[in-house]
Amino acid sequence: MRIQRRLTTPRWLVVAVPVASLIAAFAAAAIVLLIAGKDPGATYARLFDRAFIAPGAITSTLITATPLLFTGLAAAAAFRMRLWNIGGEGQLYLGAVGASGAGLFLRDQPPAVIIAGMVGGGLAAGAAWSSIPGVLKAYFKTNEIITSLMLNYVAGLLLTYLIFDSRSFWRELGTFSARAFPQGKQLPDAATWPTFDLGVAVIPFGFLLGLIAALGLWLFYRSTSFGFQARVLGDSPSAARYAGIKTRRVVVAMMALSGALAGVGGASEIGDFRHVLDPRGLQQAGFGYAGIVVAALARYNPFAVAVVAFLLGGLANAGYSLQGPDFPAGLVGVLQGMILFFALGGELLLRYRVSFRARLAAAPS
Amino acid sequence: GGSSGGSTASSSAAFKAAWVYVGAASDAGWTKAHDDARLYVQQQLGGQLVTTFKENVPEGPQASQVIDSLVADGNKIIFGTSFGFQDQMDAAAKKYPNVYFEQATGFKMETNLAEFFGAAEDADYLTGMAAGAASKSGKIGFVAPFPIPEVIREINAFALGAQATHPGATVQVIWTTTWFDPAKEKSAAESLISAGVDVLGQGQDSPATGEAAKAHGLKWSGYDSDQTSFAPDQWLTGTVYHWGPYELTRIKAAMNGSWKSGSYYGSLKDGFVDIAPYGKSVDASTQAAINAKKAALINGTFYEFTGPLNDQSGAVKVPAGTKLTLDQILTMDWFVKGVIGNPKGS
Amino acid sequence: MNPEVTAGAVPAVAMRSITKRFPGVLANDSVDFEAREGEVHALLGENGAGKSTLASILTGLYRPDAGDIEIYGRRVEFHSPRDAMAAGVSMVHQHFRLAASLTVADNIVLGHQAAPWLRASPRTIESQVTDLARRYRMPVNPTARIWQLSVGEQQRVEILKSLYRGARILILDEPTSLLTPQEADDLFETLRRMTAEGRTIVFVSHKLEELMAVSDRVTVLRGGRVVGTVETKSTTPPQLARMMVGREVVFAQSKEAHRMEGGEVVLELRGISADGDLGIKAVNDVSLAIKAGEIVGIAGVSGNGQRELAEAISGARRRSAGDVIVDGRSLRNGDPEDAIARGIAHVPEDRLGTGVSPSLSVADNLILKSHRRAPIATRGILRRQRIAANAKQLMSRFSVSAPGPDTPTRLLSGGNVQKVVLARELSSRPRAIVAANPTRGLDVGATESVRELLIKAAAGGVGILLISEDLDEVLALADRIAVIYEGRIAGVVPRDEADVQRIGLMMAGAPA
Amino acid sequence: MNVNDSIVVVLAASAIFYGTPLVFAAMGELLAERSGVLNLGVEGMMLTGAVTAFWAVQHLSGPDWLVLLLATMIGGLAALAVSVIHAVLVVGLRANQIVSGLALTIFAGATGLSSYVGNVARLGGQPAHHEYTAINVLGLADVPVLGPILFHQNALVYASWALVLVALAYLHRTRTGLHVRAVGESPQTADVMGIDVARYRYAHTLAGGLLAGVGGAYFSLAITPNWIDGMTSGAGWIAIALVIFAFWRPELTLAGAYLFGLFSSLGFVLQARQVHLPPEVFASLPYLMTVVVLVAVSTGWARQRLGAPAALGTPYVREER
Ligand SMILES: Nc1ncnc2c1ncn2[C@@H]1O[C@H](COP(=O)(O)OP(=O)(O)OP(=O)(O)O)[C@@H](O)[C@H]1O
Ligand SMILES: Nc1ncnc2c1ncn2[C@@H]1O[C@H](COP(=O)(O)OP(=O)(O)OP(=O)(O)O)[C@@H](O)[C@H]1O
Ligand SMILES: [Mg+2]
Ligand SMILES: [Mg+2]
Repeated sequence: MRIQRRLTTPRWLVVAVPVASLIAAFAAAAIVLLIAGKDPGATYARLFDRAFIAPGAITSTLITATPLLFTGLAAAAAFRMRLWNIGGEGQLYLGAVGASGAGLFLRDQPPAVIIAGMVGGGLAAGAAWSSIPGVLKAYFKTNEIITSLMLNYVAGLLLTYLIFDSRSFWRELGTFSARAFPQGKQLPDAATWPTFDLGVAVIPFGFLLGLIAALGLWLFYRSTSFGFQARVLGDSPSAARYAGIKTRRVVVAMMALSGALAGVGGASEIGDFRHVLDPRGLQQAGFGYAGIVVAALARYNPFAVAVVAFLLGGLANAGYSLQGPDFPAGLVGVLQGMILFFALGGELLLRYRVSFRARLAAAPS
Repeated sequence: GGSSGGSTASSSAAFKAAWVYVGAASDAGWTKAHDDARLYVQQQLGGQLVTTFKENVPEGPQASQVIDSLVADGNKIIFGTSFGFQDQMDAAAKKYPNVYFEQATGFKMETNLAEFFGAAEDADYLTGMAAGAASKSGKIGFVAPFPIPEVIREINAFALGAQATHPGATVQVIWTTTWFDPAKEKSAAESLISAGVDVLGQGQDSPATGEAAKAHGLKWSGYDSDQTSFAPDQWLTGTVYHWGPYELTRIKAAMNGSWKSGSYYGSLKDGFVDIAPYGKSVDASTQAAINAKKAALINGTFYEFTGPLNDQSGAVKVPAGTKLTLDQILTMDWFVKGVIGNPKGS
Repeated sequence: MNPEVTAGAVPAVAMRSITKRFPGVLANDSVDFEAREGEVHALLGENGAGKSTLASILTGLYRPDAGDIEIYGRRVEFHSPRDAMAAGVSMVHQHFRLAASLTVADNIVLGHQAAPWLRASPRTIESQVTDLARRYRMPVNPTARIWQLSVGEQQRVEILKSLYRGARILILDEPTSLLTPQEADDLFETLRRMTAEGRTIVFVSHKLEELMAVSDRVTVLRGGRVVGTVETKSTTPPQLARMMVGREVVFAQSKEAHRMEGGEVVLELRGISADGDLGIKAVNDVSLAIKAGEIVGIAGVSGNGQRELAEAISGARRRSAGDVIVDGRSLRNGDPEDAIARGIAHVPEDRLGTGVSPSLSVADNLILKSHRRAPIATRGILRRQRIAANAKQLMSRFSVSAPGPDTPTRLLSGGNVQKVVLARELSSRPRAIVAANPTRGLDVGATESVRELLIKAAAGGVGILLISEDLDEVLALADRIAVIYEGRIAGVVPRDEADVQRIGLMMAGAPA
Repeated sequence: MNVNDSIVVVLAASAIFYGTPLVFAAMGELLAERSGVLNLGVEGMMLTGAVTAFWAVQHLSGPDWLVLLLATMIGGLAALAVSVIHAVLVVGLRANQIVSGLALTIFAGATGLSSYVGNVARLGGQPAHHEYTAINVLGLADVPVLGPILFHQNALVYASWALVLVALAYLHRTRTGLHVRAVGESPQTADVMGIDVARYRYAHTLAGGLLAGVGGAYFSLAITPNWIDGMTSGAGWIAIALVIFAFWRPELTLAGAYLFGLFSSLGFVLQARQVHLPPEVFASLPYLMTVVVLVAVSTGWARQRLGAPAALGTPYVREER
């Protein structure tokens, strides 16, 4: 096999390859299902039904797609310039802390003020958290993969501390139920983010915010001087320095931007769905890690992130419908992993031209 | 199709019941105890019932999705098995008035949402008795997840039980800040061993504490389900939940339409909580003493949280003759005398 | 040089109808090439003519799309460099192939299959390497790590590698471009010793004088095709140049001596020092003043601090001491943005790595330095029409040939990448230009036009610091010539008084 | 009190005990990275090793040592099989190494393949039929101080020491070891020197999988001899951090692993000694210390001399430039 880099990628391939990868993934997964003794047809029918077709399916899918959209954008923003921020998980937690803190603090304000405060709180807290690996990267050249990952664990412990082991501002101490089992303070009703009922589906405010963020990110990279600097730095650090770009500043700012996006995702978790800072549920969901996968499958394109987040949200949502006594949760992870592998493998066809050639006679020696 | 539908049988006439688990059905602890109950119920009702479960369900909005999907599949009664599902169960109860919801651990109720949990502390007292009797030095260790009332009251009952068989016994607590992380739990248990304890108890969901006990030749009492097999020589006994019989009656009630909401606090008497079979190192006289206390707890002549009870500093917390109320037990945030550790954490 | 070799004997290398296509380029088009045993056979051609490609095919690194290779008359098919090596063919690449973190000895024995499974003790290998180095008079320290060596020393390691595994056919791809004249002479000496042993050398270069001195025959490539093969004895440099370029070449192109005596100083270096990448002082107390309209040349052998000097001026590298003064005011240390804002243009040595952002489009690279300012950006928003207009205008003014302004810059040929850099730098209305090896690797046509652009800029009142390892270029363009050696200015001479011999000695470290 | 129960001895012994799976996993990652392949799927591979090794001890019979040996090998081989996916994607198909590694963890990790296998084979809630127990070497276990630390550990601990020595000798004393270093440093160079870059990368990615599997088996056969979904709880990630931390050197990897082992028990030991701090502070120690040490090693002198294999994470395509 010989592979050569393509000069340009034909437009049709950009669409055809992901679609073909997906089909191949489902075909391969069908074999796994057959081996596991399941009927692939029925499984897929149920998968698509529960993800996108059944009454309320899209509404359900959006519940998972919304945080994935934000963490996907967070990863895309950073990965696009080769900053490997895998701390979206922790940044989302911090965003939830910031947003619930703001919501509680502003509880007596009009809803618009509370909601704006929550978005701002989530954004600021997420950005602050991701700035830690950002600053370490910029000033000490510390590997951001590991630092951002380690901070995920610390962020999880911080959540636990705030609700389980301290008398923090976030913890409910008054009610009987909360004295029996530690809980966060419930946010006021005015802090509940609006939803938009389109009939076929109920769109959470956070999802719309995420779409706006996707547009913003696209414009940022395309049309702002700062986005231009980030693109240059991502492509060639030495060219960036040569061009007078303040590389450290851009690294810190881009990490902060990435964390801010994940942080708004955390804010949406609170404002759209949870209405209380809930340390366990947030940690169990693992949106931060899934967001990286979303970004990768979307090839860091913000609009594609929205599409992929929706599809993977559906897959996750329908995954619960599939599992049960005869269909262990693990098999769902196996299917999801296979889709990723095929999507990744398919990328090769976008970047390289692959040709096969028989080996001729062996060389003399 | 039945297989892809994720149910154990495909009879469409059968009544459908579902369980929502926070962990993996195979966790050898909390979730396994629930899944044992599901299997028990299934076995009791045979073809009349179809059961299913969803495992590793995160608390929060994803739980709502799962419940929606279970309702869509035709389940008529749904058991939530983690405190964190309470809000979603409550919301679902409002949304689906024709479905019965049963929430293990919690407080919210609706006409179609009931709560159930059990007085594990009574069994903990008995487990503590076994631990006290097994201890030579009177120094007992306890590996505990989080400093929260549910755990604190169990530790207190355990300590009181230990002191009943070994006057002056102390119970040293280590907080792991995790419900479930076997390696951490084992390491926590070992730190207690190095601090000089000679018996271990636990409030964790995995048998890792028992592994530590086995490695160091100590006695051990477990939690959640019968864990004898993990360290048979170390095993004393342990607090166990039998969720099955309660759930069976509830499902039967749901099937014949007599289901009523309520808040159930199961007891030794109902067999809802119990102690696991004794290990071989619990001698006959200790067994007899424990059995006698168990009988007294069942017939109401004994209650562990009866004054005088002193707190860690020795100050009287519950005067002689006074019994703690259920509310006081449910919000307990102090340790009885003899417990070493900080009920506020660390 | 080896009189025994006769035309009738079986050639050491015979390549027939070799064709190799890269995406968008036909690098070798039906090339026929033959080298006789014991000769030095030069391969000559402009930049991009396909020399390295042909050589890489001969060493099994690239697979030809068509064509045959025979070694000593036997048909071979190389699937990898290992196959070629087994047949006795080895190559010193234009871009060195050395593992920087390994020692010299390790690099030399790397991949050598005859080596025992358990490595011989480092000392044994080191003594072997030392012996070999002595035999071919190429001293290196076998325990040194590659990153500690000068390029000249790295070159020697490359050759020793081939000798160590007993290569009978050795290909050298532009081996002298980084050597001092003295080092180059030593290399030619070594090559003679090797041909005397019956080895065959394929010598790739576009330096005519050196080919005349070292080779027995020359094969000339142009645009991927063979123009012809000639005996060195029976040809002349102008004839070779004509074959190579396809037209008559103007050799000398020089600037009128600077006449604005007493013109204002636009760029002044006052005692600047800077450290290299390894933390060792690379620039040592350099002082120079460049007047408007003047070209000051810095001559020196690569690795004597030229790159660091250019970066210390442009702000890409922090100075450990000294000041850079532009129009009487000092530049902020380590801040390229300040240098850009104050009118210092910089044509860096490493064009693709530093001068442009390779994956970005030509249009984007043309605004690399002006992307913050009006008219390209207003309030932080890029103005796309203005970027497009800028690209269109500069591409036609500097005749950048590219499929379009949106083409990723890395796909351009070397000369066009250089033009993009120059277009951007010259169009920024600089006060001074720091140009490092601006014509290195360019074909004659491109070289002509770059030199013209620099001369025109100087005529327009810009001060130019021309850093070049090509002494002829410095002699042709500079009004004054400063020689740099080990980070210090060894002396400054006006062009009229310049003496090639003396400058050569200064470049090699002899006291002025 | 016996000196062997003193805090220092207890901590040292448990640092080694809990650090050992990290030695295996990190050494595997080190080999892969030395050849230029970054594999972020360590967690998934460890869990695969844990579940399959446990399956093996439950289904094989024979003398303890034989079953454990076979089970450990089965765990290693299963993880190796999983690492083949990563190898094919990144070496063969030149996929992004970071994303592929993450996908591997999703595929094989908790709620993935390892969980599926454990559930289908009903491995949960059973004690191991065979397990690694501490060996009293030459009866020296009770020697003051050194006894519990060095002479009373399980067989895998001793195997890990041998592994470090073998890895050291391999990388620095054998021809293939030299080639690996060259492939990770400059695949272009290795290629022209006749070294098959892809073959080396495949081989070392798979070796990395094998060792990660053994590290996983340590969890299910030595630490808590039973199988539980997700039982390595993050050790795979720590192993990856360790490699950077240890400058890609086997001997430092061993030291680093023990340092982590120490951090993971330090919090509990301090708590047991009545040091009052929120438990989360202790729990976050390993993570915070990782960050601090990484910052320390990434500055100044160390970075210049001991950096990552230069080609780490970059695919190699011969005819590309
Ligand atoms: N492409 C990139 N991706 C991620 N980080 C980068 C990139 N390029 C540079 N950096 C980071 O930016 C920081 C600045 O690098 P360096 O110190 O070499 O630049 P500098 O020119 O001194 O910076 P400044 O212009 O602020 O003085 C480093 O920490 C480096 O890791
Ligand atoms: N790996 C490659 N991928 C794509 N194009 C290539 C590759 N190698 C060479 N080319 C193209 O093939 C042509 C011939 O290149 P080659 O390197 O052989 O030239 P050369 O004669 O050695 O030039 P130079 O004087 O710069 O060394 C050029 O157009 C070059 O851009
Ligand atoms: Mg070339
Ligand atoms: Mg700087």
